[in-house]
Amino acid sequence: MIENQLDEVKLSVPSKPEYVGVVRLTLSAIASRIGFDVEKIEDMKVAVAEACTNAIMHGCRCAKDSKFNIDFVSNGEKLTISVYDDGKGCELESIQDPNLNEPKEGGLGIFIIKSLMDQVDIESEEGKGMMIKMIKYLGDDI
Amino acid sequence: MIENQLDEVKLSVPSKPEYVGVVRLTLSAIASRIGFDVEKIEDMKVAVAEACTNAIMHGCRCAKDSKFNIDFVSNGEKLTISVYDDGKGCELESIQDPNLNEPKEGGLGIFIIKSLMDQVDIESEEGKGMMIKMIKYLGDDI
Amino acid sequence: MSLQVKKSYNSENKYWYVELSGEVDVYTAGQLKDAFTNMIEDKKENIKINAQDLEYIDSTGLGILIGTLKRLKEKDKNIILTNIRSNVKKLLNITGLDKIFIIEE
Amino acid sequence: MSLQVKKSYNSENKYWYVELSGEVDVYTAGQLKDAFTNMIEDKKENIKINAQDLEYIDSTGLGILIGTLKRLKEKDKNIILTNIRSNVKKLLNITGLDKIFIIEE
Ligand SMILES: Nc1ncnc2c1ncn2[C@@H]1O[C@H](COP(=O)(O)OP(=O)(O)O)[C@@H](O)[C@H]1O
Ligand SMILES: Nc1ncnc2c1ncn2[C@@H]1O[C@H](COP(=O)(O)OP(=O)(O)O)[C@@H](O)[C@H]1O
Repeated sequence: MIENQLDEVKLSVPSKPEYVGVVRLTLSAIASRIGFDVEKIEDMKVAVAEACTNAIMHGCRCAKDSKFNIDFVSNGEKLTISVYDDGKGCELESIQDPNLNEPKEGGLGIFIIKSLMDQVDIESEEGKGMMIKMIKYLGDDI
Repeated sequence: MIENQLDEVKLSVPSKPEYVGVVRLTLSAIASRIGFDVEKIEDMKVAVAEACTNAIMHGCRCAKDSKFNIDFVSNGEKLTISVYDDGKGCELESIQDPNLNEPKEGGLGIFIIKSLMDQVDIESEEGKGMMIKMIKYLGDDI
Repeated sequence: MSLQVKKSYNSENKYWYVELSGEVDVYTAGQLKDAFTNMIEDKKENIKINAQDLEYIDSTGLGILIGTLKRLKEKDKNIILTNIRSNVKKLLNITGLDKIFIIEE
Repeated sequence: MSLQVKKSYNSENKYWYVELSGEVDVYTAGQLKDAFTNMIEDKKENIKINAQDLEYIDSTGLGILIGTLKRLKEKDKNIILTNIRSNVKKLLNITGLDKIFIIEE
């Protein structure tokens, strides 16, 4: 049996809005090298940007040099992206799905991530930051 | 006096040729956010790619999961890019400028980096990897 | 990685016409919000958005559209989106916003 | 982030015509090297490269051009480059290779 080799790219950027675009472009480059099609790359771009936006808006302690991290791990069949910060975290139970009949300005981010990715895990503890791990498969949607 | 804030992006990628393009795209995104013009971005793309190519071709210990690093630090006036590996390193004295009258297939990389960047520092010790630190200024060429 | 907002008021048919091009994300969202706020404070009329060159939008941008629509609804006005790209369309579907805004093909 | 190599042999005037488009770096270099090796093994004649769509090249690609030229020189043949973009031109100037290859505007 051939062992699938894992390729890992690690990225760390300042907790500032202008770096979300940088993360999106890095992701595009990695995903297209791996062989994802345009539609899946678009899905991942939005999902990752949502996670980055959260890290910047909710995750940061607003220290002057606050940063957050994005890890990309690929093997032959999937790309796993983890976005994590060491900010204030939150209680996961408090995050609710949006009511699509009564749209609000906020609260769409995590719902969008879950809709666009094949698998999503969220870990957080108050005071200990947040980590969103999301997976997209190369093959047909599952 | 206003303190110039430092923004730092850290990237770590597998020691494989397919990731040089990923690094180039990340660099482009960062440099264009900072406000560099197209010509300077092109210069930096080549210089960084040369350093990455060296890290992959000379720097790696060829362990299966070998990696190398690229740090981007910007303030209001310049972008500093450091490419470093923990490979076998080399004796810096052995690196010579190419003889432009007698072109050879190799030996152009570091010469090109020095030509395209405003400031270049190289550190290496045999067995301890190599680090190329290069600076490009936002303003007029110095 | 930037956003252009081009707006004009059609006084004959009383609506705002807005061409968006580029990307709406957390970095460019402020620019979009300011544009809509200015428009609404000037004249609270329907806003027709040509999204042909809108390459990317995420929840930050959608939130601004929702907030703008809420203010328009006070006077029974709407947001009309035209020429939407498939990736943007997908997001509107997922979030149910395709039923809140008026989508013209 | 990829490279296309389109080659054809002009048997009337006895030269290879090559259109390069995309990027030559350490990832795509092998593809370029193979193309040149095949051409030379077939017919050792002048190689004319249309570089209009060559967006990027670095020392890995230049090294392949130099190696190819060395083999062509054994039969007094040349590499001719046309329609070079300014960023590629800059590299050829810096490295002095603009004096080794034939550059046609
Ligand atoms: N990185 C994070 N750190 C702390 N809290 C977070 C983080 N990401 C999300 N949250 C919490 O989860 C909630 C829901 O997030 P989301 O669905 O993206 O919507 P929004 O960001 O618009 O509120 C946020 O309001 C916030 O309270
Ligand atoms: N990251 C590195 N690790 C070890 N040795 C290196 C590294 N980068 C460069 N070198 C040494 O410096 C030499 C000159 O590098 P360069 O000018 O890029 O030309 P080339 O890579 O074509 O030989 C290399 O041949 C190698 O011996």
